[in-house]
Order: sequence, then structure tokens, then C-alpha cells
Amino acid sequence: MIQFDQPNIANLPELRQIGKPLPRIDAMGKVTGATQYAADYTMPNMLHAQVLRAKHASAQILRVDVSKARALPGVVAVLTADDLPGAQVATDIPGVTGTSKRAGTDAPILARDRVRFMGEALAIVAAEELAIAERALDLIEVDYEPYPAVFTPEEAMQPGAPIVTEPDNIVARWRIVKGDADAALRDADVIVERTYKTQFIDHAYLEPEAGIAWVDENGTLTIRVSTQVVEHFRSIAAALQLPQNKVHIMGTLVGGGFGGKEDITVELFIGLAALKTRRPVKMVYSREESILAHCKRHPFTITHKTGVTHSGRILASQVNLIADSGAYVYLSPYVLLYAASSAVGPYKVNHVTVNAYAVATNNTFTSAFRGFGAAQACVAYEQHMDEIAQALHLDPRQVRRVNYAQAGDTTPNGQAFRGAVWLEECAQRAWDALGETPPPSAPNIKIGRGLASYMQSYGRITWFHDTSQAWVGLEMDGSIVIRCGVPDIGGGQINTLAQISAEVLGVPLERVTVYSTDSALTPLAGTTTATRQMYMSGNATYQAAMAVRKTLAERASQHFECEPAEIDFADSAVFVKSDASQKMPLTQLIAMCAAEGLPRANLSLFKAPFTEKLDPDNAQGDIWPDYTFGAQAVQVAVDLETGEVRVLKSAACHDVGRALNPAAVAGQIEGGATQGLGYALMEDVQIVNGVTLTPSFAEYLLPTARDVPETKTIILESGTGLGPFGAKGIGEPALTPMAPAIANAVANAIGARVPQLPLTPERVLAAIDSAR
Amino acid sequence: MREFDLLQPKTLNDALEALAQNNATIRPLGGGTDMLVDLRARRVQPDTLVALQGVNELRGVTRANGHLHVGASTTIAEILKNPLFAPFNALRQAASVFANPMIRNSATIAGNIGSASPAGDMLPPLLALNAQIELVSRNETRVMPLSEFFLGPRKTAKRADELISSIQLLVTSNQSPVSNPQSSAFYKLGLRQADAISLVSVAVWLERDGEKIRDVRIALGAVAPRPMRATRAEEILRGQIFSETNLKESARIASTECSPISDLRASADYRRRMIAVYVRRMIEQAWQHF
Amino acid sequence: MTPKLVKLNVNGRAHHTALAPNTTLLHALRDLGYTDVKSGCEKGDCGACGVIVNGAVVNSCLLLAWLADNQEIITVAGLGAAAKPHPLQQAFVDFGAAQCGFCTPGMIMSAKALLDEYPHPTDEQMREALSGNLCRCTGYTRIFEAVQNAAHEITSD
Amino acid sequence: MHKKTIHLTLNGEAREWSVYPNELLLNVLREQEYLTGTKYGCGIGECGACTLHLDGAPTLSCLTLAIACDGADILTIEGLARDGKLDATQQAFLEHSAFQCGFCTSDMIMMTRALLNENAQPSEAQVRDYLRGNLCRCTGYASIVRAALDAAALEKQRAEPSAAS
Repeated sequence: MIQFDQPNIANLPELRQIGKPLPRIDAMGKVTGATQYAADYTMPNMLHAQVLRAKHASAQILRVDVSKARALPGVVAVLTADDLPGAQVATDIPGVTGTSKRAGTDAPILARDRVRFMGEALAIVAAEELAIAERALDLIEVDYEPYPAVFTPEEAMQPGAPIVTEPDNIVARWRIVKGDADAALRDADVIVERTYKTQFIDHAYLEPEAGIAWVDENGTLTIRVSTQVVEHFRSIAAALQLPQNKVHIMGTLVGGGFGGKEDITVELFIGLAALKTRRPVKMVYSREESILAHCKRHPFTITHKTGVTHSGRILASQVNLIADSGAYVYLSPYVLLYAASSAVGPYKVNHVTVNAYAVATNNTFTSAFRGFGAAQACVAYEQHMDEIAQALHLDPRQVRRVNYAQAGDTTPNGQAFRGAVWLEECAQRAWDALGETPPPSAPNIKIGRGLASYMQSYGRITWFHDTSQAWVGLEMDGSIVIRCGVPDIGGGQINTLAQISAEVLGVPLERVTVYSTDSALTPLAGTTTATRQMYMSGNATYQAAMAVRKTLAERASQHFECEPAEIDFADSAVFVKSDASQKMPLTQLIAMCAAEGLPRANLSLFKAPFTEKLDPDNAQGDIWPDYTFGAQAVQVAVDLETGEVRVLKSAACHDVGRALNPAAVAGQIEGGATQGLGYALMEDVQIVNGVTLTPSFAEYLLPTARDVPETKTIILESGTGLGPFGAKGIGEPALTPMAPAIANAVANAIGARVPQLPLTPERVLAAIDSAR
Repeated sequence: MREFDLLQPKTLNDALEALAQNNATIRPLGGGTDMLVDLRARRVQPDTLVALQGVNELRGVTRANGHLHVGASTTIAEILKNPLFAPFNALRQAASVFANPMIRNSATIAGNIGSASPAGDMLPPLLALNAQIELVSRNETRVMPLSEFFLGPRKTAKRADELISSIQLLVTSNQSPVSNPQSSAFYKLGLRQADAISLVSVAVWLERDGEKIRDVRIALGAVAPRPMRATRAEEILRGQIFSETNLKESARIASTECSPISDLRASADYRRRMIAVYVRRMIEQAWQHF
Repeated sequence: MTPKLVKLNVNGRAHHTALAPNTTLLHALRDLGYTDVKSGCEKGDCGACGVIVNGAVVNSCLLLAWLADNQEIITVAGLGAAAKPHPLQQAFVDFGAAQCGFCTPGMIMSAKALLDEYPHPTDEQMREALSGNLCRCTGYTRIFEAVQNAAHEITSD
Repeated sequence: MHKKTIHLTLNGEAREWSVYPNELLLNVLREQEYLTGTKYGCGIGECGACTLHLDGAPTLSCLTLAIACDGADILTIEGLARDGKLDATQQAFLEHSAFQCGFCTSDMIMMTRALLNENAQPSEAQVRDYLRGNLCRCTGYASIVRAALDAAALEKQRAEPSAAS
């Protein structure tokens, strides 16, 4: 159930569609099966591609012999690294990390001399039928020679450890210094030092990675692919040595992303095969391939050393973070920055030192995942808040209360929080929503409660100089067309734009059509990552729609002989606010504008705040446009004899600034919390000595319909967000506080803490033993 | 997926004929929920599959001569729905947590038995209920206690030319004046609330005589190379007064009788401990059912 | 491995199609154009490929197509279309139960099978019926609301 | 109605087709072989868009039963270029921009190829006469005729490389 609260709505304009839980425009296609996802497209004369993947985590490749595979009838092409000299996948964001790109940053498309993780791609087969391609993989002979390997960041940081990527294994580091933590720790009444660990997890979108590529008659490589980033056409062009305007990404509706479709997936494999064969080539990852060979969430080891007063006030924090980057760099430097910058959470701490390292190992590579480092940081800082309270014999909520940041307080980087910072409000409401604690159902059951507050940025890093563009136009029949490059990954990205334009132009939502996700045909809108599309493309759409409205209002004001400000639009009509009889159909006004050559469309670019890079000495400076704040409370039952944990109740409260579509917002919050539940209790990509022990959904467990608790979702609207109508992003924030809230609830129930996610029954039972 | 030929016999004779004619690479196909997964993973490499779906002799659940005859092709979903299974609480409980509803609609009882996974959900309750298994081939029919059927992980006493034709369960009625009341219970400990692979599973069956446990069978899953009976733990309880002390001792013995391994889901030590907990709980639960 | 002509009755339409014995119903349906049947794991773990065969919802990835010869198969597209959606489909739209939408076809088929058996399912029955269909976006809450409201809608007609 | 298996050569490669007696060559090419260069324009032999070479002779594939092609040698526009090198007719059409929408281009080229096979030095009148059954709605034929004539010259030039230098 959604509780809906509007404590600060007075400064918002009258709204007719924004704020309503309208059915999404993409919903009917999805529920009737009409929506076509990437794997649903076929083309005449299409080939099927499969990729041969390394069977060793670290090895020299002595020989790759594809002759037998090439000779198999029905095989059209077998490609190895020899067929694409020099081609690399850029895994750093081109042009934004500035100075010099670290050596060894890029990943090969196909491994040539060495494989660095089990599952790395070695060869591509394109064949007439999928079964033939699969058979051809068996015919490729590879000789490996084992190469020294390292599987934990701690070992990889030791001198003399095998080097995974040149020049050394520390692929990224951040050192943040604010105030003087050493000195302030000396003044503390109590010092609490603890270490927390998180695991590899998999995005586990229901739609495996998929795409189809073809070369058109102009030599343009077109790739229809399930992606969060159509702008990859540039790095694809670079890798395949094509001009940027000869690579065309046509996105599709994406069957779940969560960061896992932020990096390139099938694009280069099918792109290469299409270029070589000049035939359409389709590739769909198997589930096993998706789990084995695509990126994972970074495991972190986070150590907090915190100095506090007896009353619970935090004086200083020293935080060390070590992240496992896996075999390649990908987005590790930025994931690490998110974690480092939010290391002490939404609390006012004047003296902070953060040291953060991302370290290469021979594990599957890690990269973006909803929450992007900030979620891992929250697992640590929110458990640590409870442990501080325990050390001081105080109520954890009280310790949070005395330390919550206020507007104007600063992050470890010195960035000041702006707008409403409703941490206490959210925590109180989430906690209250749990209601009375029920008695345990059996003597061996203990009930526990936990809370976690959080901060999570929305919008990209501000020194990336982020922009988005949208085109909004009115058709002659009064329908709206939006053109915007936004990929819709299921969060309602497209519907949000539709709802904004429908509101501004007074047209029913169902009369809006959005053409999206095409790198060549829709204005580029940037990535569907970093909780940025509502903020960025929402604002671009708002600006474009407002520009159209302005033209129309001016023309209407001439007709009605009034001021343009007196004109309003609703229900496909235009009218004078103060005199309802002064009214005409929108189509009539559109026709007048068309007859006079007045523009009925606008292309608008929205710019996020731009900042300079951080101070290299102490990482001081602004990093993000703004933050979302909120809290998650849970109630759990723990079986003291078995360690089994059941989450009984979940209550989330987030200040989303403005809920443009409350049903969609609640859907994000509920879905994010459920991912957080999986993170806390069952999800674990177990990679042991480089071998993934959890290659399918039988071993890698997602929460089922039976695992989700009674759920309350409380949406607060401060109206102070930077998005249209004062909205804040909620995509990533929804997940962030759930796992630590559950960890705190379990600790509350059993009187001991499991410092390592996930909280398996066995680990919980061990903690119960230790507390006895 | 691997290439194979698919035979679709309409009669049991035709199916058995096919199995008798072919070499060792022929395999029967029941609901397919294990077989297709194994085929994809290349765990099995048959040249020929014999689909049993169309063989009517393998269908149906009938009650006769004090026994329930459960056709090999009986689906797990049917065990949940058919009232004839009502006396077999442990079997019903196992069916209710077996994989998920879609799998239950396809998966068959014989398929679960034939797969002989140490963690097969239906196996401990069938052992606790002292099920008999009937195997048929072109030349003979043999019936054996299910406890003798499992030889090791995925290894059974079934020959390649044989099919599981039915399972037989002894039916007794709690209303009957001639027999003692009986009760059974099952629990599966998994890592989530549905569609989980068992860390351990426990099934117990009790026959009550006043305040005494007249007879008892305890079966364990996922803690040995094959589903097993905890016979020494049974001995502690058999013919004894139902007491907390006996219960705990029996549970303790059960945990020493099993030989679990450590794997990605849990350690051997944890599994042993959970056997002790759940043997005790299931006996309590079955007792409370009286 | 000789192909055989198989008759698949899908959503009331008969298809005669030559299929190899190792073709799963999932691939047979998708090759016939029923791309509303999704492939998520191909081993019965996720439920995205759920279809109703002779009244029972099954994983089409675990059923060989030959064994569906002459059987009645219903996919989500057979329940209704945009012009005339099934009450379950309408409820999924109205309650925001579809986010990325990839699990939605299988989820609706399991919900359909549930409501066929229990027109007024309890929360327990509903959760169990949907427990073989993984959803990674919604956290299931909105799906539960949609199913219960559809049940109400169907039975009040 | 039963399918029959036939064998033929398509663009130089051996093919086995299983076809119903009533299937048209044009449709089999487009739908089974995905050779969509051969176009459907009218279905009654009035436009020439479906022209290909059957045993060397220009043939309307919309009026040809596939089942009758057992043992035949078929060449379509896709098989004209050899070893990555355009045929002289293709090169000439390219250089003369002898197309606008491009829909008749395949058949015009296939006809020109057939013409040059029969007559290496055709006159303009002979070109126009040969192409009379192939309709073009865009170009007014002028550029096509120029291309056809030039193709003859180009081919002559290719055959005598020394004369060209």
C-alpha cells in the first residue's frame, strides 16, 4: 500500500496529470505480450552468434585452432583476436577522466595472449542455426598454460602478487580528507572500529543480454540491442574502426537493467560478425553466460573507525574501503568514488579521512549496479551506526538523530546538502509504519527491528558536464510526439516524459507517443544510469514542452485578446483561466499556428550543473547535482535454532521531491527494496578460485513472491528536487537502505552481528552461538 | 541442445520393447523437468528418449487391497489435488514445497525417484512412508522397498531396460479399530521461501499406541549420497514413551548417522545440526497431529 | 533427429510445423512468432516462458514440442490484446504491475491458472501460485494488488 | 499436395529445395533463400522486376514454378558480382546513376547482362528493344540506356586490359 503525504505542496503549481498514478503508456504492450524485446527481433537471412569463453581464470593462451569449427557445414564465420587487431573495449568513460588514461584500462573484445577471468571471450562463431553455432564452439581447440592468479583484493595488493592488469593491481584509489580526523579521534570519549563485508551479486534482470546487428546498404552498422546506453555507438565505432556516424544503435524496451546493461554486452560480438559476414547476426546470452561472463556488483570490505562522545555525537571518522574490481577496470573508479564520498552516510561529521582502493583480481569483472558503490557504503555505515549505539548503550535511532545532516552541512568532499534534508522525518515515519511488535510465533523465534537511513545522489558526476535533449511536438490532431534518446529499462522512463508533456500541453496521457532510444534518429539524451533520466530528460522534455506552450499561448492570447499568462491548457482544449467561455479545441489553435508557420515543436537541451574536477590532494569539491534521502525499517523473525530469517514487515519512506507518477514511484521503491532483501539474505555469486559456483537461477537465488514481506511505502514530497516539478530521483535510492536495515534487525533480534552479507542461516546461527 | 531421437509409444509394451531393443544410451522421459535441464547442461547424453506421456498404463492413482497404487506418471500437482493422498501428510507437505507450481504440473513422481538426487524432495517422505517401487521390463516385474532402490547420487537399482511403473503406499485409516493411528510430517530447509533446493530435508512417520510411539520411520534428504533412513535414531524411539529426552536423543543420533558434505549452500556441520533440529521438530509435529 | 510434422494449437489457431525432436515448446512457439513467450533461463527457474497447456501452466522451456502435439496451448497474447484485454491484463496495467515487462507474460499465465482454480485466492495461495515466476523489478507488491483486483473484477461480472 | 525435393544450382552453389508444386520461383528465392534482390512488381509478367537468369536465359521468376527448376542453373543479382568485383553492367549502372528508387535496377541489370551475353556491341535501338519488357517509373530510361551501352564498352575494355592503358 502507498501512503501519500504532501507536507510541502504549497509552492507547486496546480497540476492535472502530474502526481496521479496513471497507467503507464508502455503497460498494455507488456501485459499482452506485444512488446518486442531485443531477442524477439529476427531478420531474413539472419545468422546466430555464439561466443567461446575461457575455461581458466588466469592462463596464457598458447593456441586457438578454429579450423575444425570453420569447416563445420553451416558455420559462416569464426573470428578470433587475430581477426581484429588492436580492437579494445573502452572501459573508462572517454573524455571525462581527463589527464591520462591508466594503462591496462581497456579490455580486449576477444582475448589474444592471456585470459584474466573464467568466461572471458576467446572466439565468435556465426552460423546458419543456433545449434550449429553451439556445435562449432565444441570444435574450437584452445591450449592454455596456467598463469599465476590472485583472487582476493587483499592478496592482490600485496607486493609480489601476480599482476592482473598492468601496471599494478590497484586500478583506482581515492583519498578524501576533510578536517583532521587523527586529532579529533584523540578527543573522542569512545572509539568504535568495525569491518563489514559485501559480496558479488548479479543484476539478474529477467531478460538476458541480447541484440541483432546488420550492415545496411550504406555500410552503416546497425545494432538493435538491449542497452542502457545508446551512446555506446561511439566506443563501438572506435573499437571496430568505423566512423562514429556509421554505427547506429536502435535500442529496444529493456527487460531490466539495474546497471548491468550499462557496459557493452553483445554489441561488439554481433557487430564484428555482421561486418565480416555482411549478414544480420543475432546473439542472446544464455542465463549461465550472463551470470558467468558479465559484470557483477563490487564486493567491498569497509572498515570504520569512529570517534564519538558519550551522548552519541560523531566527532571523526576514518574509513577504509577495498573493492574487488575483478579482471578489468570498467566503471570501478566511479563506483569507488560513490562509495568513498558517501562513506560516512547522511551524517554531519566534521573530520573525515577516507582511503578507498579498487583492486584487480582474476574474478569476473565488476562494474555498475543499482546503488553504484553508495549502496555498499550504506551497508557499512548504517550497520556501524547501530554498533556505535550499542557501544554507547544508546538507542540507535537516537544516535542517528543527533548526527543527521541538515541543509548546509557537507559531505566528506565538502559538498553542501541543499534543499530539504528530511532524514529524521523519513526515519520516524518508516519506523512508525512497522506498528506494534507482534509476539514471537514460537519459543525459538526472536523478533527484531532494524532501521537504515541513507543518502544517494541522482544525476551524473557534475564534472562529466552532463546534458540531455528532448524534442516535443504537437501533431495536427492534437496528439503529442516526443523524440528522446532515453532508453526505458522498465522504470517508466518513457512514461515520465509523456506525463510531463501531457501536463504542460493539456493533452491526455494516452495521446502521447514517445519515440526513443535511437542513436541516429532521436536527440541524444544520455545514459539511463545514475538515476538521471527523470531529472535530465524530464527537464529537457519539460523545457521543450514549455517552449511549445509559450508559442501556443501567445497565439491564443491574440485570439482571446488577453495576456498569455491568462491562457491555460487542459483536456485538449485551450481557454482563458478567468473566463471558461473563452475556449477552443487545441486542434483549432494548432491549425491556426500551422497556417501562420508558427512552430509547434521544440528541441531542448538541459544542462546539469557543471563543476571542476576534485582537488587531487584531498578530493574536496562538488560531485553530484543533488541527493535523495530516506529510510527503510524492517521487522524480522529469526529462528534461534536454525538461523533462518524471515522478513515480516518492510516500511520504506523516501522524500522523492515530487512523485510524478506515484504508482511508478512506489513500484521503484518496492522493487528496489526487494533487491535489497535478496542482497541481505540470499543473493551471492560465489566465485571460488575464479570459478563461479552459482551459474544459474537454481544456485543464484532471487527473492520469490513468497519472500517479500508485508510492505508499506510512504512517499514524501518536499518539492525541493532538481527534477521537473521539484522531483528527485528514486531509481537507485530505493535499493540502498534495505540490506543494512535487515542486518540491523537481525542483530537486534539475536544480540550479535553477522558482518558479512548475505545473512545465510548458517552465518546467523554462528553469530547466535558467538553471543551465547 | 544435444540431438536425439524421441519415441512416443502408446502402450507400456511398446515402451518396454523400445528400451529392450536399444543400448545404454536410451533414457525414459517423464515430465522432463530434470531431463531437459540435464540435456542442456550435458549431464546426460542419450541418443534416444522414450516419452512416457502417452502410456496410459503409467497413469492413474487407485486404491486397492489396502494400498495406494500411484502410477509413475502421476504429477506432483496431482499429489496435492487428489484426495486419495490425504492420509500421507508428509508426501503432501513435500509436494507443496516441491520446486514451484509450474514445475509441479509437469514433474512426475517416478521422475523425481528416477533422478535419484540426494536432495530430491519427494524421496524422504516416500522412504518414511515405507513406499514400495514396482519396476517393469519386457521380461519381468519386480517390486522392492524404495529404501533398496537408491544406490548413490543419481544411481539406482533400475536397469536400463526397466521402467518405474508405480509406487505403492500402504493405506491405513485412523478410524479403523484394528490399526493404530499414524501420522507423518516433512520439512525442507532451503535458502529462500519457495523454489529452493534443500539444505536438509526430514520426513518422519509415526504409529501411536497410547502414550507410546509404537513404530517410527525417519528419513533424511541432502545429507548423504542418497536419501536415507536414520534407523538408529528410530531405534531410540520405537516402542518408547513419547518424551522430550527420547526425542532429543533420537535427533542427536540422526545427526550422527548422516554423512553430509559441505557445498556452496551450507557446511556439513551446519547440515548435521539442522538434522538434529528438524528430526526433533518433525516428530513433535507428527505427534501433535494425532 | 528426423523432424516430424507437429500440430500446435496456439491461442485457438492451428499450426502445422515440422520440428526436430529436441525442439522445446518455447523455441517452437517463438519461431512461430509467439515472441510473447519469453526465455529467461531455459531451465525452469524463472517462469518467463510460462504457457498454459491443456489447462495447466507449465514452463515451455522444459517441454519438448512433440509432446505438445495436438494439445491446446495458451500464451499471454491469447488471453487478450490491447483492444480487448483480459481482466488480469487490464489490472496489471491499472496497478502498475509491469515495469520492465519481461516477466509479465509468464506471471500473468500463472495468475490465470491460479484464478481458474481459485476465483478468490487467499494471499497464501496467490504467493504460492506465483512463486515460480521471478520478477526483478517490482518486488511483487503491485503484482499482488493486480491479481487480487482482477479476481474481484472477474467474479463480480 | 506434396512437397517434392529438387536439386539445382543457385548463384554457383548446389541447392536442395523441398517445394510444393504450386510455389513460384520468385517466392522461394525471396522467402527461403532470403535473396530479396529479385523483386515482385506485378505477378503477371508485365513489369520485369522479377527477372533472373534461368540456364542463362532471362526469365520472369513470377511466372516460373519452382518445381520445374529441378536441375536448373539460376543466377540472380546477388550472384552477379564475382570475388568482390562488380560485373561491368553493375559498374556501368553505378557510374551512370542509372537508378532512382532502385526497385527495377536488379532486373534492368540482369537484362543488360543477358543482352551483352547475346550481343557484345549492341546499338541503342537494340538496347531499347531488349529492355522493352522491363518497366521503370523513375528514370525515363535515358540513364539506363546510357549505362547499358557503356557497360558494353566497359566490358570490352576489361577484356583487353592493354588497350585501356
